[in-house]
Amino acid sequence: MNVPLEHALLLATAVFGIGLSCALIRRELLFVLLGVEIMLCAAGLALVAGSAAWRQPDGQVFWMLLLAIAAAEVAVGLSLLLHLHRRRRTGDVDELRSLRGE
Amino acid sequence: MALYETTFPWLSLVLFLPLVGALGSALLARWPAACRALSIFASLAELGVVAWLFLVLRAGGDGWLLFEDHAWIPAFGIRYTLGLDGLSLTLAVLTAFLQLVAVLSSLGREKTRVGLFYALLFAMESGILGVFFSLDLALFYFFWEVMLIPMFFLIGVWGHERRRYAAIKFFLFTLIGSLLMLLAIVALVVLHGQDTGQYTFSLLALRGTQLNDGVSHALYFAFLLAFIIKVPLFPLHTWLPDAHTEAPTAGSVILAGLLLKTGVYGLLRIGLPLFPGPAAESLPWLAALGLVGLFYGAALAFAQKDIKRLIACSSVAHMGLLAVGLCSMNAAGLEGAVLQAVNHGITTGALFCMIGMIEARSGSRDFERLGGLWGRAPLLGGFFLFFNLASMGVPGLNNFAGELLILIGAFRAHPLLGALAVGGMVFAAAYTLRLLQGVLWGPPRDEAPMADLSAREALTLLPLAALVLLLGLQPGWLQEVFRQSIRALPLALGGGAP
Amino acid sequence: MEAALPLIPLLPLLGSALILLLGRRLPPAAPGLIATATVAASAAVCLALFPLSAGEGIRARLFVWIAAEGFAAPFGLLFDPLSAPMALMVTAVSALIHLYATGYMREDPSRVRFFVLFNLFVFAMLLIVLADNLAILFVGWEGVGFCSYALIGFWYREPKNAAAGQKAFLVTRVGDVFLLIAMLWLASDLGTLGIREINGAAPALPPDTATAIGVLLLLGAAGKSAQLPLMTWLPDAMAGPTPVSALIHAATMVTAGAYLLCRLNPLLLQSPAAAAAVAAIGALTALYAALSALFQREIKRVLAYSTMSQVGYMLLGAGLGAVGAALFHLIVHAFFKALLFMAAGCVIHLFGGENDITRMGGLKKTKRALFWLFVAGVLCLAGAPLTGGFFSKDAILLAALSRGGWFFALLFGLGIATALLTAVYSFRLLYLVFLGERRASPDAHPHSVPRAMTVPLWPLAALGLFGGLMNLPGGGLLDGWLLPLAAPPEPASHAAEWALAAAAALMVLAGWALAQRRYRGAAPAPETGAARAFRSGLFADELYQRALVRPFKAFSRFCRRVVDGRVIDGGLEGGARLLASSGGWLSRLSNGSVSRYRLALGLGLLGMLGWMMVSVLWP
Amino acid sequence: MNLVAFWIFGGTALLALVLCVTRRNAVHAVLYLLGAFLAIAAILFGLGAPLPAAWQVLVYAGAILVLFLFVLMTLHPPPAMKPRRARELVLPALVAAGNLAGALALVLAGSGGREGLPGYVLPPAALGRALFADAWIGVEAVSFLLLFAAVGAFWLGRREDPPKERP
Repeated sequence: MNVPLEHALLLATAVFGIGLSCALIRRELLFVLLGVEIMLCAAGLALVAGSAAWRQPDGQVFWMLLLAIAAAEVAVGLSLLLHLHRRRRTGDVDELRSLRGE
Repeated sequence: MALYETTFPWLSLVLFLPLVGALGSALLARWPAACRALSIFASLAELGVVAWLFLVLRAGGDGWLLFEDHAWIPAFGIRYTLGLDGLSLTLAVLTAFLQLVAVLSSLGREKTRVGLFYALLFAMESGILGVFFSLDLALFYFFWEVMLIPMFFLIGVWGHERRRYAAIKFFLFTLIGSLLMLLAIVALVVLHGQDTGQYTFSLLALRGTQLNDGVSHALYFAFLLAFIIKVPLFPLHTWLPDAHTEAPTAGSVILAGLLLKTGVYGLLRIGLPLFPGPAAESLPWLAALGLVGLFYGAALAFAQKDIKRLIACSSVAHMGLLAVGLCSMNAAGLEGAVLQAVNHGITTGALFCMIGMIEARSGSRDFERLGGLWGRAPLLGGFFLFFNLASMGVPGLNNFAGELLILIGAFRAHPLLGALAVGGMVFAAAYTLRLLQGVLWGPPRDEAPMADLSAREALTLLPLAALVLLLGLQPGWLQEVFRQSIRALPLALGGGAP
Repeated sequence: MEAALPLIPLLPLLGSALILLLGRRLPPAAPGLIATATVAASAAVCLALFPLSAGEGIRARLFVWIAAEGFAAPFGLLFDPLSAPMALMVTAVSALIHLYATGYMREDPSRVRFFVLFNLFVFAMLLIVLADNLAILFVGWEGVGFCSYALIGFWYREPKNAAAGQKAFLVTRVGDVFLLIAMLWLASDLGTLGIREINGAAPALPPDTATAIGVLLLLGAAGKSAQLPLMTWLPDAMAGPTPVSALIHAATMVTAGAYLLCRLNPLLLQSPAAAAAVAAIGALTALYAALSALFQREIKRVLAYSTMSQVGYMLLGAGLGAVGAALFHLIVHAFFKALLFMAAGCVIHLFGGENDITRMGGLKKTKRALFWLFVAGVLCLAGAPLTGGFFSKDAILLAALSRGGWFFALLFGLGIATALLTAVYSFRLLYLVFLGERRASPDAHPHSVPRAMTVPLWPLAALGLFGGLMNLPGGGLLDGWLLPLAAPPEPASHAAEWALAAAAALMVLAGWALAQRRYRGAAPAPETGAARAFRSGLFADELYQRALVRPFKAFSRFCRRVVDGRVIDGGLEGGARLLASSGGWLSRLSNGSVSRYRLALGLGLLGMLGWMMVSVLWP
Repeated sequence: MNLVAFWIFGGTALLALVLCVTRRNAVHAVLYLLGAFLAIAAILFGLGAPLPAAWQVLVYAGAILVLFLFVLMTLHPPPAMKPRRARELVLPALVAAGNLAGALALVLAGSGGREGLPGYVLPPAALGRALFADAWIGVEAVSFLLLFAAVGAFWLGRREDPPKERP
């Protein structure tokens, strides 16, 4: 599939943008996790595109590692969500102010 | 090069013997009695070795009396170089002697952690000796810093009410100065390296570095600042009254007797020789600061409410006069300054011991609660009067000998400087008489019988009194020891009319 | 025999050390006896060596005290025509006063400390007299200062006494500072401190240096001899025991200043200005002190001001270059003033410690012997004809008269006026204390005075009265004796001598008449304003207190509180506080809200992208 | 896979993502995300990465999103979605837009001009060899990561009974 690298990167960047905005804007921890997930997926996409462009397997090798990282991240993220939900009855990120200190 | 080609590392022995004492007393911490016995024995041993060296080497010679040189960190050109000449020999004997006095004066009066107390004392002694012996700037800096840490804890743990404030203030003052010095040392070494291709920290080698004017002034100022804080000269002296007042007796004795002299020694050995050009230019300023310190210290001392703080401020005045002697840059002034360094160590050390004794008996150091001590403890009063007379500069006692030489040197350097410095004598009398009035004379506060000097206390004070008299009547024998080494220092020795 | 010279000063030192070490364990009377014995022995040695001191005298050099490159201060003693008579006088009078003190201090518990200091004082005084260089003289100078401080404040339980001692020490130390500056100047210019070498090399000094050194020496002497402007300490020094006043503040210490100026007379005469200043200060102090003495109430303060006045005469003599006359007056004055002080001690003892002469009187009836002794002293002090005082004061006035010139005539006038006033206040003393009816409260007073206190008075009275033989006008023994050292007085015409003698006698008679009319039995008049002014020495004390002492105390408090407290420490602690507060500002940034952290992450990313854009798009 | 197919899948992925991000209901969001992942899997396949594409479907879509759903289901009261006030949106939106613009500008500016490369396909065997021969260190490291994540998830997720109520 002779898709020029720029197009692929363009797509990856767009996906990354959406993921970032979701992570920054949405209030709920769930959507932050989703945002991160999307960003990771965008990165994966860029990696594979690179591998295709330079004809090297490394991109895809990294993609596999990235996959594992994403999985680990989700596992911890969701358990955090569970923990938060049990303790505070809410998924809202801004509720978490106990570190404020003063 | 050494006068005596002994291969036995005498200097290292003298340097590390106190550490043995430190280690011993730290280990024996749980048995205070054994700890005290060990401390006395260790300080006596140290004094014995140094005194023996003094007797053997005092004939002197122009080169180094003893010299040791081993590689330490070859990568940076840092060598473990120790040298001993008349000047450092004299100060080493003073160190060993005051260490014994400090140990004797604090037996039984250390409130807590007896073992640690003596361990710190000995560690500090080793640090001070290191400063006096080392000829390698890195080694010098190492001991310069090592010296502070024990004193910081001595003040911080065994001090009086405001001890933390005083300890931190003391540490910060000296640390800032020495950090600047470290910077200057490194810069000097690098510049020297670039210039001659050989990177070395050795003081003797670094003396020859050619520096352009601006840099040498800057480096000189950094060194000067570190030493001036230690001396202390006028604006940078405020740590001294606090540190002295809050330090335990032993701490004050060592602080007044030795730490102040490391500043003077630094100037003489390192500061002035390394940068003769800028040094010559800075002398008038140093003399002016010394003079201001002389009068300001006296005025400060006069207004104190705490007798220990009064004596601490008097040290500011004495060291101011000493700085004037140093800046006169002629044989009489310099010899007077070094002699005065020893005298001040002995007299002020003795006074601090006595303050400790007075405080132990009357429970307070405040003028309002003291008075009429003469009637209740005549022997204690007698010694106190004797040492105060010495500190006031009554001829026939030791301080006068030093002061006379300093005044002659100062007068020869500049008549006005000499005349003003003499004026300081009146103010010295003013605050000393106020001290005597407050402590000895006047009606006794309460008629409770006060224990006169105990045998141990008398044993501490007698050698001090003997030295005060001996140096007062015959300072010549000590001057001979360091006369040659002062002349050997590459200072711009202005002679002036004989 | 020559080797015995160091014995003179060392004997009292030995006595002092002996008493200090053995003091407590000896029987009560022992300290006094040891002290008196050592001083008497020293006097004997002095007498024995006296003939040797003719001409060049003998020198002893024991060891080098302080030396540096180009400067040496050896411990040397010089026993020459000037120092020999002085040493003899000091040791003789001290011996008598020590004897008196054994009686005076019999009941005092701290006798040991008294006699240790008393002997130490004699040692220090002898150092001044016998020193062959200024360094050793300075040791004695300061030693004497310390002993007077310790002895004035002897009864230290009374803060007032200790304060008086402190004041004496400080004021004299101001004088010592000037002396030390003169010494330094001489050391650096002439390269030596030896007295004989200085006098020899004096002509080599440039004139203005000579004047400056002369003035410095004058101020140094003024400090020790309680002359203007450093005189306020002497009246308060009367707080000490009477033997102290007799020895220190009459015979020896106060005359040290005059002795110094006599000793360095050749140097002083190098600059006429300095010599004139010395003479002027002497004359002025004489007048000022005589006036103050006239209105004093306490017997010892009268004598203190009288001493100040008589030492003024000695300075006048020294200033005129009449070393012989000055030394003559010094020695005779020591005799009769010591006598008067000791007699005053007896009087105070008899009136049960009462000092105020207005509450005495009528002692003649009960103590006839003491009365006649006192009369002898008063006659010498007033300068009655044929007494020692007459001849010595006359010699000085003759020197002033024969010098010529309006300035010295003025000084002569002052001298004569002071002579009149001296006569008045001395007879006033006699009338108020011994004659008239007894004004003291009649309760029981001790009727007898210990014998040891009266015995020494007799020889002093004799010496005072017949002291004149030592130096009769026109080529007296003393002038001849001093020939090698000091120029002989100009031979004045006989007519001038006789006229002056007559004038002096007239002054004494007038003084007596005035005193008799004023104080014979009349009730003491209420004190007028002027009288009170003179009684406090023209408020000199308050002036110094307000002009010097209080500002210094304020300045030192200012230093402690403001300069040290606020400026330096304040500055440093201010810096520390600034650091701490800025730290606080940073910590508010991370306030624990997750959304703020997310935003920070985003910003960080934005920053990186921005930087990459810049480096990529605009290389 | 020519350009048109690429952008078809790309477009659908973007659309799905936008919808996912803006949903109020969590489950709908996850489902939209599922759609996006499948589209991306197709693109991966197109870019010559058959194994990754398969794993994308299996792991990303199959495991991770299913886990999301699973967790969502266990939260009895579904997490209440409080609307965000517009005012709070401004700054994060600006930052996100800024990043997006920056990245796009970088990509467009740095175009290497390699259009129309012939298809490059990496057979799964080659990928496997590369993975376990050359990059075995990465695999080991990642395995550690997974282990820690498992422990962490287990510790955080365990049920304290009774759950301590903290303020």
